[in-house]
Amino acid sequence: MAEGITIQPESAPNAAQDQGASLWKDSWHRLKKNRMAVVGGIILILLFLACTVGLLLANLLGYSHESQNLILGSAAPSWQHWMGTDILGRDLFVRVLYGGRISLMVGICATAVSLIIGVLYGAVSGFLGGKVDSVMMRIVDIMYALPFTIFVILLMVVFGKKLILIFLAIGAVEWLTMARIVRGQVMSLKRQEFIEAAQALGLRKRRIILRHIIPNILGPVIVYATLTVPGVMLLESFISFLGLGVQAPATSWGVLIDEGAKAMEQFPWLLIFPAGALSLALFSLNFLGDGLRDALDVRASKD
Amino acid sequence: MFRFIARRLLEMIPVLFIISAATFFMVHAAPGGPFSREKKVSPEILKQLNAFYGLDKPLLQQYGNYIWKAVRHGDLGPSTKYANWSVNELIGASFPVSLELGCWALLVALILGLGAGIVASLRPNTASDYIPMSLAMAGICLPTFVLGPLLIGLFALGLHWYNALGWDFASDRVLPALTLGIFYAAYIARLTRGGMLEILNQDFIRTARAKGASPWRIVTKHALKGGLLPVVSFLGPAVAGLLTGSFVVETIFQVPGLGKFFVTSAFNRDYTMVMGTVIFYATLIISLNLVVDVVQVWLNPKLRFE
Amino acid sequence: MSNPFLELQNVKTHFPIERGMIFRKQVGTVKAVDGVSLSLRKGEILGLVGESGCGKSTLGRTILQLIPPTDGTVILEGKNLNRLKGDELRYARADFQMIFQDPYASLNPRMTVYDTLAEAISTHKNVPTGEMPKRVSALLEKVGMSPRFIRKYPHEFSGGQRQRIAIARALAVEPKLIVADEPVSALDVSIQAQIINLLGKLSREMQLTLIFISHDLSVVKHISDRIAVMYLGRIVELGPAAQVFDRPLHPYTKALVSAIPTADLGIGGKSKRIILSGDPPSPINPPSGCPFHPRCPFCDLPRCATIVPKLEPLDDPAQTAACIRLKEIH
Amino acid sequence: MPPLLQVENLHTSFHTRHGIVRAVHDVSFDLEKGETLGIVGESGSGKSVTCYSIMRLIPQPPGRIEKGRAMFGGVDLLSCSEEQLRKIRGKRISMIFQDPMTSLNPYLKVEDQLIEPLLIHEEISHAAAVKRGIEMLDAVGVPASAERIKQYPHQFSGGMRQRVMIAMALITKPDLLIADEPTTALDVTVQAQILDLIKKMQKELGMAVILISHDLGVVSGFCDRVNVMYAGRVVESGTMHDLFQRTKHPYTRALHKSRPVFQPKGTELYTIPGMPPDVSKQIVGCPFAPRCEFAVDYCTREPVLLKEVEPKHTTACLRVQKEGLKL
Repeated sequence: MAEGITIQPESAPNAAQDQGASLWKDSWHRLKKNRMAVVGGIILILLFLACTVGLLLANLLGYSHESQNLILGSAAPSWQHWMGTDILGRDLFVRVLYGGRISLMVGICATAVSLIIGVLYGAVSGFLGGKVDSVMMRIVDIMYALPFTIFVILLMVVFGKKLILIFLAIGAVEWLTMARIVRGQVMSLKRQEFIEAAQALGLRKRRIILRHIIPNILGPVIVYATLTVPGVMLLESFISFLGLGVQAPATSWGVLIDEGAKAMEQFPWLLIFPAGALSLALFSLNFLGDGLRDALDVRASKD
Repeated sequence: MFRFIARRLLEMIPVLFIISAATFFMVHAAPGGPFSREKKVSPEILKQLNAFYGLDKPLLQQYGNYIWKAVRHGDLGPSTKYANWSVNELIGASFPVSLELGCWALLVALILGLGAGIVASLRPNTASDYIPMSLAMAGICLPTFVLGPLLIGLFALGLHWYNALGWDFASDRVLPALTLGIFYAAYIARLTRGGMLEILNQDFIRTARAKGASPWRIVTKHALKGGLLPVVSFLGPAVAGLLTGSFVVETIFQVPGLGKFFVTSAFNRDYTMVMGTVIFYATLIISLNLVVDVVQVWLNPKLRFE
Repeated sequence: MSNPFLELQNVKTHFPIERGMIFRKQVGTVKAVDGVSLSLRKGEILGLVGESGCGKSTLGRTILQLIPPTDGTVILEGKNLNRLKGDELRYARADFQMIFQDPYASLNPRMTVYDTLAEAISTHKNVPTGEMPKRVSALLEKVGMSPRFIRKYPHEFSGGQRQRIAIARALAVEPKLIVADEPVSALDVSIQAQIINLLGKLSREMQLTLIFISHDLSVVKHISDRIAVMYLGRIVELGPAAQVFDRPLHPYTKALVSAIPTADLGIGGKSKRIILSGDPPSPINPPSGCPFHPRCPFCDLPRCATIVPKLEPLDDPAQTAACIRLKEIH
Repeated sequence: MPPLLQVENLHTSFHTRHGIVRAVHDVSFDLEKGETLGIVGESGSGKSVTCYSIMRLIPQPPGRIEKGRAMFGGVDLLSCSEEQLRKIRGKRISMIFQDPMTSLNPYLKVEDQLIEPLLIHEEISHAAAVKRGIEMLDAVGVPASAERIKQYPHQFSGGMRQRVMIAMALITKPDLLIADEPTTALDVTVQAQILDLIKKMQKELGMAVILISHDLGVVSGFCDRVNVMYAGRVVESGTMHDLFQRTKHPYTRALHKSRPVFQPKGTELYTIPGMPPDVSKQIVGCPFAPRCEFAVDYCTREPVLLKEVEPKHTTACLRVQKEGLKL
């Protein structure tokens, strides 16, 4: 490589700083410099607090996502009701907070499900390699060819509209990509000399996986997980849009948006606020994910 | 190349078998049946219905019959929901609509997506990068069922440029195509930017600059082929998704496309229709992935000899 | 030399070339190492030289049992390493270690120097936790680094420093044999000398047997007792380092020596340069007979394309070369 | 007559998160028509950045040419318009790079890349350009050129790719060829072939050559004059003979001495203690002083300039300049 094209300023070790800075610390500093990612992170924290602590406070103040006021009907935003009320006279602000709690929970839990399946599957496939790997990857290929909507709907129709099923259904769809990414990472790690060095030392396989492989695939996994959450939330809202999501009086952003879209012409705030909340969350997650990708220096891996 | 395509087509057969079998047994494993909803059906008629559709036979035999008819005559059976309609007829009637809408949406996605992505990659981290990429981010974050009503509100109810609903006039294609295309456009824009940036940082781009090639020549002749590879691999599943229609868009704009069957057939336990749509979709996506692989080999000569 | 320290008997390492997704079929063989016999005494430094694709790295990894040999045996102190399985092999690894080419890839980027070295020490020995920092510091000092770097991560060091850490890791298990695979080719000239000096010093002090792999004859010449030149999976010349360098026997070694770019102004004209034509052929379909014959300036057809040459001495029994025209061209 | 290329006070830096890396600091040199100049230094010495700056091929940002001129045929390459520069790149100044594996476009046929300089710079039909391309491949020793020109780069071996690069660089018969470590990525026996080829082509076309290398040995048999660079500066410049027989800078001497070829077996190899300085910090005095066995106290204080101490032989060593120190 010609110097100047890849610039690595030789930072002479400084006697005053004998404490090393790990790659994680480096990445953290890089992330902090990325304004959009920081803003995204802060918004996410605020949203999260609003949907948990804020909701509790609202409940204490006597606002509930269930309490109806049929006489009031759908009222425009006011000091009393910041986001107005829906057709049944329920306070929309509280409902958005409540829906947010469900939507965020679905996002996080379903991503966790896909993470567990995907990482295990991908790591096993990549680490074992050979025939096992090609069979396992063929299975993933085949599953990619299935229209998942049908299966999610079947699952919901057959087993009822339970929240836990939404996690499982979405997780069962999203793990495919995660498995591919993890497998690709493990395959390329296996070729790295430090893994060979660990083998030459006579380390046990388990130790090589735990100490040398997993810490090094964590970066891409974190990035991809962050970018999966918005996808999952979109799916949840889609399922809700089909009427298969959480059931009244419980609600989620997807359900609220669906209701809002139906009443858009007369009561536009019913669509604007929940759609805004969802889009804000998706924006923040995507910006945070992009920022993490740059900070952790994860290359888009495709194979 | 010829042998490669032939081998891939042959591989398709077992894959389709596996998919159809998995779907068949999963659908039938679920409790209830296609007629359990219509409560007024007497046991007598139910029995007749089941006999008519062959649902009284052992499962394995049902599957055998189904596959036999499908392979022998390309007949995917009668719909259990829509009396007097066969699955073939239902798909045949609705797919052209989805195909047309999908093609328009694909056009929107490619023009907007590639354009924005290439522009952004030429001057990274400047306004000409941030603006299109922020728009792309917005496109990804706006669910279609929000974007659709928004477009209707703006262009149909507000400006009265287009009809809000329907699929009767040429102008009715605009709003659904936009709604469906914008999400894909946003995704393509991001992929294009990433792919182009990676290529533009390669050594051989420096070689081209050292030869005195103009920026235009560098992009079109040296960078585009490699830079579009990630987009191409995304286009396989994306095109399959576009062509088979979108339930959301079809519902919002009242378009008589195929997309709604992906949802309603499962709702209605329309066994044969579920099977039909799954097999149709799987065939489409496998074929498109084959096309994608061929295009990739054409773009990337290194793959040609492997 | 009744009992050699390390002995290789007709070692072969072949890789199948496979096609197909699930039902693989073999469509060819890469003969990376194709019949190598060698013996080393304790404390000896062997330089292993050849161009890319000649199989020198594969041979090094085969000796260390990182790649299983297709045929032949590797015997270390009377122990047949090929026979070792599972845990037996893991325990035996304390005796032989490897140093890699790329110091940027051979250290786990997420582990501090201390973690890396402590892991290596504790793999084969039980060291009380309290004593570990002392051991790690001692290791670092042995490779010429200050122990105050102990809490730092690999990316905070220069290439030369990283290579020192990699050497320290190899020394941590107190091995008897080290294979160093191009340990200096990723480094700058002035740093190369430092690492070569370090390896030479360590092997003298610790009675280490060292196999030093390099594509650069001039680097190897300085540190080695003997030099083995490899071409397409076989050793074509073997002899004392200075002798191989000053009076190469095999036509390929002659070309290698004369290809060393020299700043020989005023030092006096060397023998005329031999510039080989063509590229090194691929080990997938190696030429018949002597693998070097298509590029050899002394090639005599059809003899050279039919007879597989064996290592033979010219006059000094210590220096041997695999060329059937050895006597004719000297 | 003015020299072919005249570089004056070139300063190039990279603005990174860790500060300003001054990769090239006040470099000046002349190059006559047909002359061969070697630039030698370790990685990070600024030898490649110097040449990339002349061609304005450093990525900007983060790179920035801060100061200086590079006059070539009456045009300042550093300040002329992009369009003017493009007319010179590939037509009058060509370049070959270190790694022939990555420097050729893997997506395009060799033919398209080889004749591209002709299509860009000359009024020539495609067929005629292909004919010239085949002739050029013959000239650089690619066998079966008429068939191989239709192939893709990955079907060529490393040595053959570098030959293609050379053919591509020379197809427009440039006045100057810049070769950035053209043999470093190649096998030992192929290195000699490539150096011989460049020499042969230079004789045929009469162009000037700048050869960048980290290896004094590579440069020694090849160049009329050599610039030795350290920490972004030229520390010594002269003929090969000057540099070896009448060395005037301790760094040149150290570089020469640390080559293993020259050292008797069994002794410790000569090494330069310490590491190159961090060029993102301001350097006062001689950048080599902390590692120099001849350094005295004023070496780290006084400003250092390149001065001629013998005809056409310059050094940046203060002690040589002031005291006539013999090395």
